[in-house]
Amino acid sequence: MMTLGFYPGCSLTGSSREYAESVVAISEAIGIELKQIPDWNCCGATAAHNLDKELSLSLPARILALAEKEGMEEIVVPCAACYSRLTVAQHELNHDEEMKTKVSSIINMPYKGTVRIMNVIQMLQKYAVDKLTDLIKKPFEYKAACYYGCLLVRPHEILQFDRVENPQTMDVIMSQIGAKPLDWAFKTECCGAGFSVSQTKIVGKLSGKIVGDAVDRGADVIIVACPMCHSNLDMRRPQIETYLQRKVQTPVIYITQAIGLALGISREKLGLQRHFVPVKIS
Amino acid sequence: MTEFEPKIVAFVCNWCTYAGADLTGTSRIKYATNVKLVRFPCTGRIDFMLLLKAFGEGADGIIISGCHPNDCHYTSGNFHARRRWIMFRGLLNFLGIDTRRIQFSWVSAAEGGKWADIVNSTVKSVRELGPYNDYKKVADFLETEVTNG
Amino acid sequence: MGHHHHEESGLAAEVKKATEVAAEKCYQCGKCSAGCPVADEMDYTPSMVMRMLQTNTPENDEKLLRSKTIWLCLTCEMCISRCPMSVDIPKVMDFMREKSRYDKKVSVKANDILAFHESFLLSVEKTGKLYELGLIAAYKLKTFHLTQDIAVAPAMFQKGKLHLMPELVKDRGNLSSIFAKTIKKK
Amino acid sequence: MSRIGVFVCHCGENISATVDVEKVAQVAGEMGDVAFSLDYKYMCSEPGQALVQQAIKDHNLTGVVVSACSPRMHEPTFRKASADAGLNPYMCEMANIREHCSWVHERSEETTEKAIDLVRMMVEKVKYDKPLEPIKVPITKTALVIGGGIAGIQTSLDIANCGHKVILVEKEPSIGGHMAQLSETFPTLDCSQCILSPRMVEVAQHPNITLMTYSELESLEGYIGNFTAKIRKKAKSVDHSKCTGCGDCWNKCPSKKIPSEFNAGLENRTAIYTPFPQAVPNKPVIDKANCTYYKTGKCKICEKFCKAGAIEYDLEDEIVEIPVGALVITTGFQVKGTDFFPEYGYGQYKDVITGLQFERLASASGPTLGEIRRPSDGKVPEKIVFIACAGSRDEAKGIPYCSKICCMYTAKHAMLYQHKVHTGKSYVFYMDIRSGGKNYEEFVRRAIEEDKVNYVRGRVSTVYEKNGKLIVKGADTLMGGQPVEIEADMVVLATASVSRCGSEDLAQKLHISYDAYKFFAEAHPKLKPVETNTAGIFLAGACQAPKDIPESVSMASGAAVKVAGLFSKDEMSREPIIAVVNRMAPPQFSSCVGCFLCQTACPYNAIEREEIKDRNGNVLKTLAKVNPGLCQGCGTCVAFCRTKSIDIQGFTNEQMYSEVMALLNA
Repeated sequence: MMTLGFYPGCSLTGSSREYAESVVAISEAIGIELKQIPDWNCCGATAAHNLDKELSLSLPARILALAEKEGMEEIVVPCAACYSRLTVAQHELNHDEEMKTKVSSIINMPYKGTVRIMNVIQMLQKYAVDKLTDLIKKPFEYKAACYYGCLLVRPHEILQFDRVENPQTMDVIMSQIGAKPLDWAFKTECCGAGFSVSQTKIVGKLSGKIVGDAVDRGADVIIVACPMCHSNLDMRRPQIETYLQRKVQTPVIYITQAIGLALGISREKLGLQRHFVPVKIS
Repeated sequence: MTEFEPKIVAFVCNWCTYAGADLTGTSRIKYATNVKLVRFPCTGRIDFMLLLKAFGEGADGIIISGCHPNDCHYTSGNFHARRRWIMFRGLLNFLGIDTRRIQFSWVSAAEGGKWADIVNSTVKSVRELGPYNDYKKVADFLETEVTNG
Repeated sequence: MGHHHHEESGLAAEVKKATEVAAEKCYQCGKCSAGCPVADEMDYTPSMVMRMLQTNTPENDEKLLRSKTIWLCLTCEMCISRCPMSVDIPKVMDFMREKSRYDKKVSVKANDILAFHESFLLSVEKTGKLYELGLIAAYKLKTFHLTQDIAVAPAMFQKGKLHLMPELVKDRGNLSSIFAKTIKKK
Repeated sequence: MSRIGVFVCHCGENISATVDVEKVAQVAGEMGDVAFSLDYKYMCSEPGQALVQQAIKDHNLTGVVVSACSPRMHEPTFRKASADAGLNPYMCEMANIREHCSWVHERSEETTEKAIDLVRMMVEKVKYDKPLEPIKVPITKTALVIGGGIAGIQTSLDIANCGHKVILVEKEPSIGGHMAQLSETFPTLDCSQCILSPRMVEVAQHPNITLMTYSELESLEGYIGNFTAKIRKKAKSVDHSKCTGCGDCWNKCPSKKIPSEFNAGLENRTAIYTPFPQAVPNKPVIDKANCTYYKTGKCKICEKFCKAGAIEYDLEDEIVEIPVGALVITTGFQVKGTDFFPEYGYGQYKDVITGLQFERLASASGPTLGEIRRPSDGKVPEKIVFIACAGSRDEAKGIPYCSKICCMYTAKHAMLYQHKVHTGKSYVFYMDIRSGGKNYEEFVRRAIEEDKVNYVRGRVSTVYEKNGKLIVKGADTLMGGQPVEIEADMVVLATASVSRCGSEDLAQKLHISYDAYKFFAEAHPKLKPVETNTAGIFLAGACQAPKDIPESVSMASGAAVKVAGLFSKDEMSREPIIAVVNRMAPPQFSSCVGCFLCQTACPYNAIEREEIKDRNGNVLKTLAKVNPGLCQGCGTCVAFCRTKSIDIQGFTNEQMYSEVMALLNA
């Protein structure tokens, strides 16, 4: 069993519990113990960088500083939004010594900026790819539309993860567990992100285009790796249906849940009962 | 107190860097007045005793610049220059001369902007190193050790 | 020695100073507007925003700070990822939002969006984390959208997605000092 | 003691705006050995040159320093003027106070001081200048033209028609280049092949032209008038002296799935092939990499069917060595493929094609015989989108420059489409319309006004495929950036023109310069557009920068005149900037000790051994000796010489030391 640092972020303790549950479940299955960063705080999400730049750098810096203090070299950040905020903040501070010093004094902690930040897909690529095939109990034989959203791939110069147009990393993992990943057009279009509460109509439209294209191309399931994307595509399904003017039953699940199913982990342990659009696949 | 203005001599080849510096002018890109160019047919022509001489005469810094590897107008002069520079660097270290005072670079005829950058960065770094006063040592060395090869 | 120094003023100059994004880089190809998911909702499309900055007039600066556009930008980064001149529009938007709020010029049409962000940060300031129930409550109070999502919340409770009580960061003093030194300073 | 004249140029205001030229002239006048100085508005003008000449005579000058622009610009001008006034031309030097001073600094005392330093430097150099005599060398009156596109064809014909021999080398099996691939040409819409083919035939039949297709330059040695080119003639596997070009071989060849280069991948060809029916020469070669026989040792079907017995599998590459006096490089350009565009589908959508592919579709000799049909299903597109500036003017993609030809050919494409598909709708997404050229703007207006092509000013963010359509997401920036979405049947990308792959290697073989995008560099952007920095090597066509047919042809004729001018004499003068080994009175003869380190350093094998013998033939001393015909004056030997016995005329040790001392001891 190896141990990695873990930053769940706020959503994963609340509205996206099932993502955390499934991340922990499959990590266990592949022999990884996830250790939470002690006393972590919110990354600031969209709100902070919208309203105050220094705040948007300080909140992630506090998290990373705590991880450093704990001696963590690598941390897993499943939420794409947190992953993006943490990585972007680390990048900006590493390229601006003055700001780095300033932020260190704001958070009142030493900050080096050396922690390696991984999203769940990177964790799987690094620690699970060679084991995964052997662990599969029940291949996930569905047509899957892998939806990456914005925050996993952009800004590419900073994240350096996958290619920016028509990314493939999730598709590769999904085909490894038996799925047929679809070629589709909306892999990296925005779902409406932080407008989930404040602009539900826009979310209905943007997410509607995404769900619509996936369904048109015959998707059995939409695979995500971001709680914001998930809640927009899942919880905002009524608004999506209003936009599309049709009923759409296609479920949206986290990549970790899909893997969990393939590894034979129970639906409850993966939190599949927590979705708004019922997940009938197994 | 006025800022120290270093004297810097640039030894450049006619085909690449001299032409590149011409392009800097044609493009009206500005740079510091501290650097003055001496035109050579090729960096391969640059005799490193000349560099010692330049230090001996009061240069605070030197730029040597020619064609990129493989782009030498004369096939291989720039390779010779580079090889000699590596040897010469050893000699400078032996003499206790700070090798940061010599900037070795490649600037092609198309790289007017790069030339300005090199001039400005060299002026900046030599300015930080301060005036070069150890040249007497070099001059002595020139007199006694090297004159007979 | 040196270059010509023009005294630069206006919003474009402020943008450049704060973000290093030069408005004059934009040559108005419109690729940003073509790919922007919310361009059709905006009062000024992203390429138009860059053009307005280029005009460098107080009128256009004012229009930008009072625009709905800056609050509609989702920071999805599609524009910059395809921009041939690498003009970082999302950074410009962040800067203009921040300034618009501090200068009290936020468009009334963006009230809901701002209310959400502020409620969000309030929750983070008070608890250190996002307290979703608290966020929704604060948002409702700010916007009077009292009945919005009335069906969603019970379902969320039922699915175990909402906590009644917030999780708290232990070192809350540290958190409130971070807020005091940043967003509350101005 | 020298008597030096210093002449300071204002260059209109180019110098005088930032440099106090009067002061420069005045301070120069006070320098040691300076007998005369003045400043003048335009030194290079006729009255300016006359001033120099008058001063040489009046003041009996022994040296001249013209303090003006770069010597790369006007050194020949002033050396000639000096020579005309009776001064040895190599006693004239230039101080570069424009490119290296006035243009790169603001007006200030420092700038003027620097100009004075640069003048002082050259005054010191002139003191050590020695009269030199140009070297006479013979000229080989054969030109080597590399690249058989329209530029190469034109320049070859022009040189050959002046009565000189030309070797035209083309790496493909046929000449013709890109022009042979085009359908019709703007702005006249005449058929490209119809105007090109007669010239291709003329090349093949011209008594002064030797055509070497399927051949490439291996190496080049020598210098202007006296180059030696090694050319690799790739094995064609077909004896062209026997082949009748009947076509039995390619009709029977079983390897039929090789994407045709000529048809830009829209059609396949066989392993034994001619690129297109009008090829010159119209005889096939075997593409060994794709031939079943070469891959497996079995097949030989072409041999069985060849009635002429022309197939020879054992032919090997041949390297020929040819003496030539000049070269014209006409290797052209290439276009980016659709795979260069992630946002337009990475080249995966069959119906997203390049402009060059569209040319093949529109061409009567193309895969669809000139009907516009989309590659995926052969359907005639009802809606077509053209995207201009695809990759060009795109810093993020590393191609910030304008490809120049796309505006015009895109207008032509849209027009051809409208002519062929009357019910069709065409859209052009563009940023600017660059139609500078005779009848060009009128042509674009015709596309818009008469042929009803819809021009939308904006770039396309993305293209994706759905239900057999291509969804094009663009914006109309003349409508404030309003998004525009078009469901198209086909999309044509006017992809960027870039330098030919391998051009860097070729430049290094030729020792010519190239720019940041690997286009070959002209000697001067305005006044020497067809010359390179290497004397005797000229440029024509799109290998220098993207350009259209009329421009390529004019440049080709320009280069031909340069070659013909060179060949109009039997011998030429070369700059005497060469190395010499010093000589002294016996018994020393020279300070050279005969170590021959210089020989190891010389890239031109120009250092020979000279034996000094007494009357009885006994060798007294062995010295290094420079062959003035071979020496190119790089001076590497000088830096290698431990005894300072070898020196380079015009850049002597004395001169270089004096320049450095002048700069530092102001």
